[in-house]
Amino acid sequence: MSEPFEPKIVAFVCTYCTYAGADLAGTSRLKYAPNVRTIRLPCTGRISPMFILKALQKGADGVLVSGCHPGDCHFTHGNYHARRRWMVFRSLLDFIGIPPERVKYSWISAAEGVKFAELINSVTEDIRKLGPFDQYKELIEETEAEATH
Amino acid sequence: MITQEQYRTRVKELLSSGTVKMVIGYKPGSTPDRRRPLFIRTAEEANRLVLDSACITNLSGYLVTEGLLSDEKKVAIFLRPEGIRSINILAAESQLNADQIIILGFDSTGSVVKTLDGTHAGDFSELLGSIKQNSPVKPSEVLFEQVEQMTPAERFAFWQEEFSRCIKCYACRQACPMCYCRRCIVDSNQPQWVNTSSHTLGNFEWNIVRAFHLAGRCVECGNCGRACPVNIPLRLINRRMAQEVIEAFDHFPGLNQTQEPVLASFKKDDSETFIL
Amino acid sequence: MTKILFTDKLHNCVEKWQSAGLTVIGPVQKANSSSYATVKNAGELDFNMVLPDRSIKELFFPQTEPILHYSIKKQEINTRESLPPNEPRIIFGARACDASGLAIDDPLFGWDYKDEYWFQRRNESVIVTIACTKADDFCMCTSLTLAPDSTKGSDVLLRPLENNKGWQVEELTERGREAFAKIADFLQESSEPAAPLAVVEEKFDLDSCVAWLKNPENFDSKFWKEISMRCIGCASCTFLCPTCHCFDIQDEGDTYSGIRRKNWDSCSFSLFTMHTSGHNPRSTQSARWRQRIMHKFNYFPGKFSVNSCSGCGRCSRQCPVDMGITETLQEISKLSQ
Amino acid sequence: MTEHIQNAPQNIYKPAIMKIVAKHDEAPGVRTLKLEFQNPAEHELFKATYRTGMFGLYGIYGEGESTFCVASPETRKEYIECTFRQSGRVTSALANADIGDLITFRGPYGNRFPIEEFHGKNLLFISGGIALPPTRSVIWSCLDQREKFGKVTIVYGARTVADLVYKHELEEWQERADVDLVLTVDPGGESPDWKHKVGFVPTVLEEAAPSPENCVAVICGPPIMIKFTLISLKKLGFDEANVYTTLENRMKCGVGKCGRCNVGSVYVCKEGPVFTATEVSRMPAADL
Repeated sequence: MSEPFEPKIVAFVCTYCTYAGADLAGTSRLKYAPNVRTIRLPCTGRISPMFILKALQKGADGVLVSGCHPGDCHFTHGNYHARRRWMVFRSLLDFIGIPPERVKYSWISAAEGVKFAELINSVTEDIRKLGPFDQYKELIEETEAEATH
Repeated sequence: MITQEQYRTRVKELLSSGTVKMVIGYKPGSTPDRRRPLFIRTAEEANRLVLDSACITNLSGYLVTEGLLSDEKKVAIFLRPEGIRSINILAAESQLNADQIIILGFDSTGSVVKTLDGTHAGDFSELLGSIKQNSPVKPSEVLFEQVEQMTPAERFAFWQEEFSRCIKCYACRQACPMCYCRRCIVDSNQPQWVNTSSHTLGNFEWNIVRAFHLAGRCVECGNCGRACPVNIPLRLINRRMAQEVIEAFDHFPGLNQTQEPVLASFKKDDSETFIL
Repeated sequence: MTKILFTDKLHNCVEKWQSAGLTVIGPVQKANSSSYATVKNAGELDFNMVLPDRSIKELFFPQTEPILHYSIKKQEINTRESLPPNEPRIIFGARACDASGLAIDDPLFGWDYKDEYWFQRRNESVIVTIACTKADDFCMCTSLTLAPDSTKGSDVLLRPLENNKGWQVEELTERGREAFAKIADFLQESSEPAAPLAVVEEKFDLDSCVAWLKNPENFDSKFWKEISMRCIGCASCTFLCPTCHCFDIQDEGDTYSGIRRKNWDSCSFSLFTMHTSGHNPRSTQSARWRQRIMHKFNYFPGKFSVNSCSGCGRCSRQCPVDMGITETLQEISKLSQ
Repeated sequence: MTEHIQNAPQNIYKPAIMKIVAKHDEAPGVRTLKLEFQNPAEHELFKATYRTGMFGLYGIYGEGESTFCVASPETRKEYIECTFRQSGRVTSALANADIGDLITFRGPYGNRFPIEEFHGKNLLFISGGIALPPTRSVIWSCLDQREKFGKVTIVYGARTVADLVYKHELEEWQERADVDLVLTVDPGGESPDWKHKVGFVPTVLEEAAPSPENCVAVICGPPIMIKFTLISLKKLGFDEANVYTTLENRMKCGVGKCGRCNVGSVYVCKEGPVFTATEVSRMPAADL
């Protein structure tokens, strides 16, 4: 019997809004799926697409990036810049054949503890439905293989 | 041939009058269909120049060679419209002063070469504007359409096959006028974001990073694809990115020197349908 | 009368070799690019190309390969060496330049310290070279004292018959004889004549080039700057070269586990020689191109008595700016006259 | 060099594991690590092959390997000492390693100083900044068998007083009656209580004016110092053949395969790192 698939998800969040929202979810004792590993960054503007790619390359099945709502950025417009980048990056992933649905984007403010918990649950469910990211996993295995001819 | 003669005369004038210190053009290559970049500094050398439809390489990358323009002297360069767009982007990104560049513009249809009127990058804005108008938003290439119509899994398999051949020789990067970074992200090792190994996983990483860094900046001159020694159809990715930036942000790279880099600017009402 | 392998029997031969446990490798055209690749059957082999885009080097010295796997737990480091598996193979349809290239690099990988990654694969491979009946503008084996039918580095030499009917078989080494003994049933004695070899014109006078390179005065010649001005500093020439052997050792992983790998590297990259201090002994592209030429035709032969070039012409054929060894040596030929 | 072939392990790229048993900060950003072999067989191999002048590749898994000399002398082979400046990826990781941590070592590689040929001769050591470690290996090799050599003179300079490395050993040499130590710092680099010379190494060397008679000089330092020191030595009457130096270049394999350490036709990793000034003068200067 194989174990049911539990997706591994990496969340890159900004410290001012989404991380605070996650904190609120925690202090409010809201329960949500334990599949997400959260990495805190100063701003969504700091979340280079490289990070997303790296997470997938290290075996993540899905990635979530989240920050302040438009207009709320602590650095005034970091999230506006990020939004453009994500837009283009999504279509790039799609064209390369990496399902863009594996990467989720959201705005969550410091007050939205409930939204955070719900989002994590829904993202986890979505990724669970997509199944493990086998295509990359196979490539990872290939790089870990012994010397061949 | 007439165009070539006109330009040879013009180059002689530019060099003998001391207007420019160097002219970057083309000379015959090792086979009849190849042309080599040529750098000349004296009027006597002007007859070595050739100009015909086989002159395809976008030479603008040479302009950002370290030290070339630092003496504030002028350089003349043979450019197709894509090359002129490159100059605009390089100027917009503060990599060069467009006033230092004398453009010897040309274009070709079939084997016929025609001159483009203008001296500085700014003189071509009308032409470039009309190119934007006449370029289809969606690339019209059979292979492109085939890739678009594949399922994601098929597309992944397609690129896996293509990228598995990549040897990370970085010819695509070196040939690209937009890849001017003195230290590319793949050459940085603290931290080492991109590993140097060219296994398929690493090749995906490199090619995705390359394409992303060129999104909204690529003028589709095709230097990268021609440079690739294993013939990866890099143009397809670049075209997809070009399509994205024009559809999403109405951005056609290299129209003029004041154009803001599309991924370093924003509008408050940019689309965010994909955000949860 | 000579031994002949007829084309229609190649299918049987490939099967026979495979059932004897040999991996069969040969020139394959795939997705707009060609290389030496493992084949399932003879139909995949393509003998029409002049030579594969990628050289035979990668079968012996791959672009990236693991050296060892490490894992670290507290005060304990575990490593697992990763040597290539023992897997005999036959490379059917090598070009003479490629096979020679392997022989050229043998002393380099073997001097003093033996590189097992290279030699294990060398020892397990039977190289069956097909003499060239076609050449293109970039082929230059004859300028390097080699020829379309050079036997250097090969275990068997096949000479094509007219109309792709088959090949005359010339077994050169014990290893070659053994491999062809396995398919003896499919060989025939015949007096069928061989097709004429490709005519590869001599492109430069090697001796005068070498003499010019050896003259210390020419080390600082302005020629180097002129010839390499348009070099864009990619590694396409070095990576496709059958004899370029430079590599890098890189760790991929983190402080807990990962892989130490041997990756191709190139003297045309500025980072190749860059010191941590920022000092770079070869700081300009012209110094790097000079190093490549000097290394191939002056330094390497000084050490190993053989030029580090087998004349495949890939460097010139694939160069994004149409440079290459051919042009450089042609220009040097002119200078030295 | 046949000894390598007989003893070489199968995989020439597999390093030995070393434990850090001591560390010492020499100068800002400069650290010495004392390393001990974990595998007796590897230690035996090292003892059988190591001679002063040879170098090794020190590494940390996950970061890579970096080349520097073995700073401990051939007369003390129970351990390895290495001194490095923290600057790149690997040296930063090495600098962050603690006592008890395990690191990797590959070597010893390269050629050596022909110390037997120095017997009965006067010795002059000239060194600058972070380049004292290779010289120090020779110095201790000679001081540990002091009776075999004549007069020993050491000229060592650094940019500032703080940049002098092996300060405790400098004191020790200072106190020894059988060693002449000349210390100097660049103008402006002296501290208020600095009692030694102020000036660049070549100038100080010319002032000290050691006799070239029956004397061997070993110099090691940044390229610019070597260049001017060689001129000074010539002025003092030294024969190039009696002047030794060690070169360093970026290396990856250490065993003459990877191709990056070449200076002209010389593979620094195999034919060096120790060269006589005569040999260096034959190399293309542009490649150094």
